[in-house]
Amino acid sequence: MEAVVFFVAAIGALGGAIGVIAMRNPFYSVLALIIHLFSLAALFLLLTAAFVAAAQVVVYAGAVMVLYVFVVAYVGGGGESAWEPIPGQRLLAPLLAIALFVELSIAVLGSALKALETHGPDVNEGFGDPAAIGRLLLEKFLLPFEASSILLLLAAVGAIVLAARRREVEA
Amino acid sequence: MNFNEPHIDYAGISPLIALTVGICVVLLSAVFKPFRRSAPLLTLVTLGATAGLLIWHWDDPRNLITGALRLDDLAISISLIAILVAAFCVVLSIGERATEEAGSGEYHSLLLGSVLGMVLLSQATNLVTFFVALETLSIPLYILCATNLRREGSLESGLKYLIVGSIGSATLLYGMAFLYGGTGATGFQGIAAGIAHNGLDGDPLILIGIAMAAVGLAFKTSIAPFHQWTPDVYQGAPTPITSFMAVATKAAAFAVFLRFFDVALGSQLDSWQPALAALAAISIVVGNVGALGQDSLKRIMGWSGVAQAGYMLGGVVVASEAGTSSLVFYLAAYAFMNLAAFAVIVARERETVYGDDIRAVRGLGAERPALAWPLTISMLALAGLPATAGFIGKLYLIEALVEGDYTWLAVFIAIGTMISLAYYLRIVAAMWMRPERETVPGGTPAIAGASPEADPVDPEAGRRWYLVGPAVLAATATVFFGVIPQPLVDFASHAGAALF
Amino acid sequence: MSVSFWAWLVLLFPLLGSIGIALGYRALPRKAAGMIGTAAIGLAFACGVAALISLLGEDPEARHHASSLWDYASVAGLDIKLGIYLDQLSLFMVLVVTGVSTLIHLYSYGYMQSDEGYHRFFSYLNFFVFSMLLLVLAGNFVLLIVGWAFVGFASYALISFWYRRETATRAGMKAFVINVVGDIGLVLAAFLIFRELGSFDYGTVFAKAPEVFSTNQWSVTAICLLLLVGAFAKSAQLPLHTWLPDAMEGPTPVSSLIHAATMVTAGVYLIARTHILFVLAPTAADIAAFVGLATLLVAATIALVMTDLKRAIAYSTMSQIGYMVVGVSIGAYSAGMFHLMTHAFFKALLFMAAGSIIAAMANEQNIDKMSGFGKAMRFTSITMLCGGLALAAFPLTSGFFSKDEILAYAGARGGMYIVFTVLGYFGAFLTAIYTFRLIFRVLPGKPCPEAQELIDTGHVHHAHPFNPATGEEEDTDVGFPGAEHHIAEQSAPMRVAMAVLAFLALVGGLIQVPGVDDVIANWLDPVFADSPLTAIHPSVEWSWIGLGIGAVISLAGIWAAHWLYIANPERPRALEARLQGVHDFLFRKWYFDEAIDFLVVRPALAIGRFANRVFERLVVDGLVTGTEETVRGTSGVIRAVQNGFVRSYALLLIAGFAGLALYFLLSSS
Amino acid sequence: MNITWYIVLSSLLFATGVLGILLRRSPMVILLCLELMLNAGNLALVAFSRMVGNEQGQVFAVIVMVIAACEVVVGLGLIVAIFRRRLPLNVDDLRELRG
Amino acid sequence: MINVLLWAPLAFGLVGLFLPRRAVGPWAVLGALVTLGVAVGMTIGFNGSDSGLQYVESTPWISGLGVDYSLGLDGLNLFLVLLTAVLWTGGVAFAAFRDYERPKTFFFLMLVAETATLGSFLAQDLLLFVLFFDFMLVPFYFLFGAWGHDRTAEGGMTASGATLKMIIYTLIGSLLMLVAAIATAIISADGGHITFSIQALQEQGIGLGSQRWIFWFFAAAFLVKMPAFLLHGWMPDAYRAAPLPALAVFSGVLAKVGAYGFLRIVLPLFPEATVEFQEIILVIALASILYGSVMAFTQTNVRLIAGYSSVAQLGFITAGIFALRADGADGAVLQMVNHGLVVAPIFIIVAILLERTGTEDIREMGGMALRAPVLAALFLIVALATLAMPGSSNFIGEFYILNGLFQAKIVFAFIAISGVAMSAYYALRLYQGTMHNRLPNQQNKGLLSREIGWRDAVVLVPLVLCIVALAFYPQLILKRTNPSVQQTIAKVTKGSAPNGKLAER
Repeated sequence: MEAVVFFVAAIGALGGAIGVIAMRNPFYSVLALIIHLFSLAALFLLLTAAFVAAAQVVVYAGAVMVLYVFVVAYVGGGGESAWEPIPGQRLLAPLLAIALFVELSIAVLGSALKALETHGPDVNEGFGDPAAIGRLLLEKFLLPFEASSILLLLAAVGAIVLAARRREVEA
Repeated sequence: MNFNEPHIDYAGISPLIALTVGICVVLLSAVFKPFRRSAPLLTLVTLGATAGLLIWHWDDPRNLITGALRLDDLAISISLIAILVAAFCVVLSIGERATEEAGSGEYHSLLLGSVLGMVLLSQATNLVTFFVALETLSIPLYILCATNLRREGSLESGLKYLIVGSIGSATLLYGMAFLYGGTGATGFQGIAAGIAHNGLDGDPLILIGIAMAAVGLAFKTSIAPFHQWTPDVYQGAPTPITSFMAVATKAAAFAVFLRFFDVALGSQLDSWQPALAALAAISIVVGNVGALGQDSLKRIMGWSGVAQAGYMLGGVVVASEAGTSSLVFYLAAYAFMNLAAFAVIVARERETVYGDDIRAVRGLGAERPALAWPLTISMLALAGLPATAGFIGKLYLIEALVEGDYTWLAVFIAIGTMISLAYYLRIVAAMWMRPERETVPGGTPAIAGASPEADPVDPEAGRRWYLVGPAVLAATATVFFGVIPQPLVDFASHAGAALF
Repeated sequence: MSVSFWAWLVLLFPLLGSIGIALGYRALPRKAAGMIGTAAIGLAFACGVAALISLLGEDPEARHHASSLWDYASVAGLDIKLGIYLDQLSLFMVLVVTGVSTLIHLYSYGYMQSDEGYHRFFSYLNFFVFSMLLLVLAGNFVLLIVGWAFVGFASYALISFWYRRETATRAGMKAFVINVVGDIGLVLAAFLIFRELGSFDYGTVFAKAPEVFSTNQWSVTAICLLLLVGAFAKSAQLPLHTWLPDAMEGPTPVSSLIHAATMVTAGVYLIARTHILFVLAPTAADIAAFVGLATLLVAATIALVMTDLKRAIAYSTMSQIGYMVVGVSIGAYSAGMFHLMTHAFFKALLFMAAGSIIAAMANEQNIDKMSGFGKAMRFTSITMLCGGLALAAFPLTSGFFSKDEILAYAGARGGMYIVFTVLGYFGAFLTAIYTFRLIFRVLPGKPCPEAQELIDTGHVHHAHPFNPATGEEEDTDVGFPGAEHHIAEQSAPMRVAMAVLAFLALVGGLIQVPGVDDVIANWLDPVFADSPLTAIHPSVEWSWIGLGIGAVISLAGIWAAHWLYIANPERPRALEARLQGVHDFLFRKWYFDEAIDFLVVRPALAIGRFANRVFERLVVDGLVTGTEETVRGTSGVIRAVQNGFVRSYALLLIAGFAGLALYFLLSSS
Repeated sequence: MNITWYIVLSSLLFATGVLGILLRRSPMVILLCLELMLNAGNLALVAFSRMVGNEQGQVFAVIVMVIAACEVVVGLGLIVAIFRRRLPLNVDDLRELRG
Repeated sequence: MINVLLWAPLAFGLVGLFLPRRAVGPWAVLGALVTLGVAVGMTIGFNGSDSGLQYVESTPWISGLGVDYSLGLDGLNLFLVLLTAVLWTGGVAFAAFRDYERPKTFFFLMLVAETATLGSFLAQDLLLFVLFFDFMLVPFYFLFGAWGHDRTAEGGMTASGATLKMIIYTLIGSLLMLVAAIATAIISADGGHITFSIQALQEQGIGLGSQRWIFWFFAAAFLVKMPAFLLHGWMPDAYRAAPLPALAVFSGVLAKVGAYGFLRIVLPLFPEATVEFQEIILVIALASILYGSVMAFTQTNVRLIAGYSSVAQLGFITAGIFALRADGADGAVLQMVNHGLVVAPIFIIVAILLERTGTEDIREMGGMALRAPVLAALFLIVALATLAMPGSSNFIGEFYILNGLFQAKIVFAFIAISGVAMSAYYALRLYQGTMHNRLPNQQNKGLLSREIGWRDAVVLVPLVLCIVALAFYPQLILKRTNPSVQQTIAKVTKGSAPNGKLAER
């Protein structure tokens, strides 16, 4: 049962990812990404990470993607020409991607870490539920948590700086 | 559901608080008309306060907030360097087009944000903090690079930096994931313990993690072959920002580089030492050779930055107290040398139609000695000639390398320095000597300098106190610490002692 | 007053004279300069005499004194003091040098009267005398080398005295460089001596040598050969003689003083001075002797055909020095020195006469253009005749006794040394011929225009000055040899000088007549006492037989010259025509210049050109440009990679990542 | 299911993201690909956190989401700015800086 | 005292920056004179029989790195310091009588250069030496580049190009030397407290294995500086570019620093390696002698004749040092001084001739002596000294060198001495070509020939007097030099055995 879910979700995630890079039109890419995100959420659930999954759906597939859609709609997602100006890019890129994948896999498979072969230890109830995460966020990871909030603020400021209508600067 | 609140040492995090408050205040100053002009001042105040609070903690290391941070002399020294550079950047930004474009308040709050990231990064002892801090450092910079929105180059550099940078951080994140997986811990100490505990010495999982972490950090410190963004971004970004990036980013990144690799991954020394050494050698060669024959001063600084990063990486490679101290010393020296140079570049950029093209400094020796001398000193210092902090820095580094049995890398530094003379002295020659080849008489504007979006020329820029002042100040410091290096040496050795 | 005190004074006066004249070149009037110069030398001579007197007061065996002023350069075991060594030999040289020099200064006082470079001339001339005296008085090999080089420089300076004359400067350069070669020989010899004996000091060296060296040991032979290089270069012996004829570019008094009387005999002095070493290295001695012999004959043959008056005399000088070298090498030390002295007299005289004539000829030196000066210039021709007779060893003249003594000694020593006697006499025959060839060509006969003018008007012909060698106009700013110069007839000082020398040339030989008196031999013998060769003595009878033969030969030679150049003057032309090849060979001086040019000069220049054009460009600059190119190349590549495409930056980044990861995987256990 | 599966999957996603960045020219798509890479990271984190049995990884993942959001915001802001400057929305055409 | 000597020029230079243009020249001369005075004073107070250091000054400078600020005088550097002071006085004075553009900077740099040079001679701390050694280049870089002559017309390089070439070339060695110096200190400290004091390092010594490469790193620096054969590529261009007063001091003194480095550092610190590589260095020296001489008599540019002759001279000096005998080394030191004393006047004379003839090509000169007998006389003395005329101090120098070589390696001596003959030729050629013969074009014969004015005389005459004085009494130098030299040589010949703990690193 679990295996089935995993593979379905995995295929979804992968398919979504491939969709993202394969679609000519950015708009479709965004949609593909949304699929991808939902599948990931499923995987998270399988990994007993309820909160993360939820966040994934709400924050990502919800808010962020909407932002994407708006921007794409604003700037108009014209497809790009098939012509590749950089010699060898077409050839090297896949090779490198594959190489990367292989290397990472080797690292994982070649690792002496027994736990990798397991499903992970049995965890008590409420592993990864909002309460647990919340506690961690407020205890151990208080600082990163606060910091990321400041980061959000800065990002917002940045977005305004970049995208806001220019008030004509004197001088 | 018991919640035990973590103990928070407010004294310890006071610098962070100061910065955060500063960010908000500066941001608000943009909102209230009367304070609009006061943003730079407020920023300087904030930086001053932070520096003060940091110095207050000089020499009493402590762990903060459940091991998220460690405030020790390494962190403090690096943070101070970053803050110093930021302060210079603020001064140089006076009258800079970008500030107007972005709005003074926003511009400066972003700058402070980046500084906050750096301060955090230099203290981070936990993967999460590490990552967050790194992003807090980078994201404002992405924006700041693009703030000269009129100029295509600025936007281009912003986007390039963002894309390549994000790849870097994604890689770093992935590496962190692996390390976490291998050790089940996010704290640096915990990782070290985990490696030992799970008997993962030289395990591929860990090593690949290290590799990815190295890539991420090498990118931030613009080590070849992860350097390619550097020249472009340096050239495209508003010059004050470039000066800030050039030094502060390197400093913070190197700080965490040291901490992460020595504390968390110290046990894997044998596997990462040669790799980093190789990277150092590559960037020394690439950086110096790449800088040859460039015409844009900022580009030259970018390429030379790559090479200098290579030198500094040597300090990480040897993974010794001497190495750390030498690295910190070099960073400090590097800050002064660079600031002197960039101050002059800013001045000439605003003063001439040539922008940052080398033609902008031609005949400077006769025309503006007050600018020519700082630039000259800075160039000689970067080239590691004696009686400048640059020489002592190299001396310190080489000594550390030889002690660490990396003499061959020291020789590399020597050779690199030799190549570097070719372009550093080219600038000097442009200032003091008859042109090498007859130039097309002025007017033909430089690529970067005066495309239609060119900033208006300010013929007085070469006399403005806020440009000449910093230049002279930095140059003086360069010479001073070249002749009386002892104070800086003590400063650096404190930092070195923090880790070992 | 001690002996060495006088000796130091001997050195001092010429030096002072030289410096004084040089510094006062603006202040001093001409006459004053000339007088100071002459006086300085005269005083030196006086001091020499004084030294002689005080030396006579001592026991003959103890007549040698070493004295030093200060450590010149003596550290690390090299004992180089500023020291002199005075004994009979050096004093003898001192007297000859100062004596002749005084007269020649007197002559120059008149001769150079109208020369622009008058002060310079006397300053140089004094300096030369100083150097020569330093050479003969030096107390160690280093100082000897110093004097040796100084005379070389003085001769250079005086040869190229008229420095606007390409020919003169070139000749000077030639002389100097060849002399430097000689110096190097000496220097190396000194090193070797130091290596073997651990000292440069005469006393130590000569004392130690017999103990340290066994006869014909390679090292001592090497030393002697190296010394000979120096000696030959200085004394114009084969093959280092080519500079001497060219040296005639200098003013005639110079030729007379340096290139006849004094400097060129330094080699002879050196061999005599170091005779102990040569005794230990007979091979080297014989080599020296044979070279001397060869020079003697070669030079004589060349002198037969020279048409340039001074050059002819110069070759005769070489030939005569050949006799001396033979003498001192085979062991006839005193005889050699004796000949040195007499030769100084008559050869200086001959040059003076020649100079007087050349002055009258407005610097024309070709004897083909001269004739009839017998009538025109009585005094000159008489003195010239005296000199000629002495040179041709006319019975009872000075040359007659001195030369024959050498040959007699050779005969007495016997063995292969007979060769020297035989060929020596042959040389004497040639000598007589070429000497009187000159005299018969110049003095008798129908006066040439210049001579005629002199007879008619008593007034010297004024030609517009030109350099006979290159034909280019002379530059009279720096002084110029010719019409303006005085001729003996018209200048009292010159007459005095020449008269004295003429007298000495005629009767100078009488102080050493076999069986009658032996002044020089007695005087010098203590110096050479340590040489076994001094034991050999030609018996008085043999000596007189030798003298007889000599007389006959010289008369025969003179007669032959008369038969050729007076009786039937067209005969020489015919001979030339008949023996074209031989004549050319001789006239081209046995092609020595050409040979040296081909063997040494051209290769050196070729190497230089190669180094300049090829090596410097290709290798030295190549080193630079090569590296530069590689660096620039790399830079090109790197900048090409930096192509502005963010995606290719990403590509490189990922590639780097992959590479790094690969490395780590490989390094993983 | 073994954790290995998840990790391999995540690395596959990572590689895919890389590939996308290397091949696509539209800045928006490139941003999406960056998201892919970060998500791959997240997946790995969550998987590992399951493996080691503590939630630190999950927290990390959450924070990464925040950061990713920030990057997106800034990225999109840049895109808008570029669009405003009437510059082509094609990273290959933004190559004034090079050499 | 010794500090005054070292810093006086710099101090004067700095003050000079704030003086009116007109006054700065004389002020600089005053500065040089003061320095000279101090130097003379110290020479007088110097105890000639003592082989050790005198006037020692030593305080920690960068204690963190074990670098001390330590100076000292001994037989090796005493007269080189004096030479420096003398030549700088001459060079500065000569320049002061002419007007250079931007005089303040010019004289400032000149004086900075003097301090740097003095520093490299006085330094008794390895690192301090390296520091000054590198720093010497900086002022000359500006002097040559900014006040130099472009030779593009003659197919040469621009001033800045030439000087860049020079500085890169010479810094190759210097930077390697920096590494080597640090390595020396660390290896010999062997984990203990790091010190760069040359004295201390001598006692500690290092293993042969390390000595081998360190030797070559130092040798590279010194040989380039001299410059030695094959490493002289920078010399022709730099010499043609340089302004003559600067060039006079440059080739008079800086070249010697290289040779001096061998004596001060290489021999005592790396004795085994020195012995091991003796032949190789000697071969290089011979090559320099022969090549330099050959080049010298084919050049037509007077600067280059002098330049290549220095190559040959430095060859002699190196050979003398690497004879590894006291007499050779004594001669070398003496010869360093002598050569400095002759080459500087040559360049000054060249400058004077340049003003009269407007050319540096020997083929276009001639007949100078006519109206300028004094100039001719001075030049003659200098020329004779250059060719090591016996009786000159140069002869004694070469005599000692060659004797040392002869006793040590007879074959080398025989080859080397051929250089003497060649030197006779090129030196005289230089003299005759400028002073004698006629001017190439008859009409203006002698017109260009002008006597030197008192300005040049006051510069030139004292220098020539120094030459003459030394000619009479070279012992003056030899006596004071010998003890220290003996000591240095003893270190090599006995070979301070590396204490076993310092095995290869």
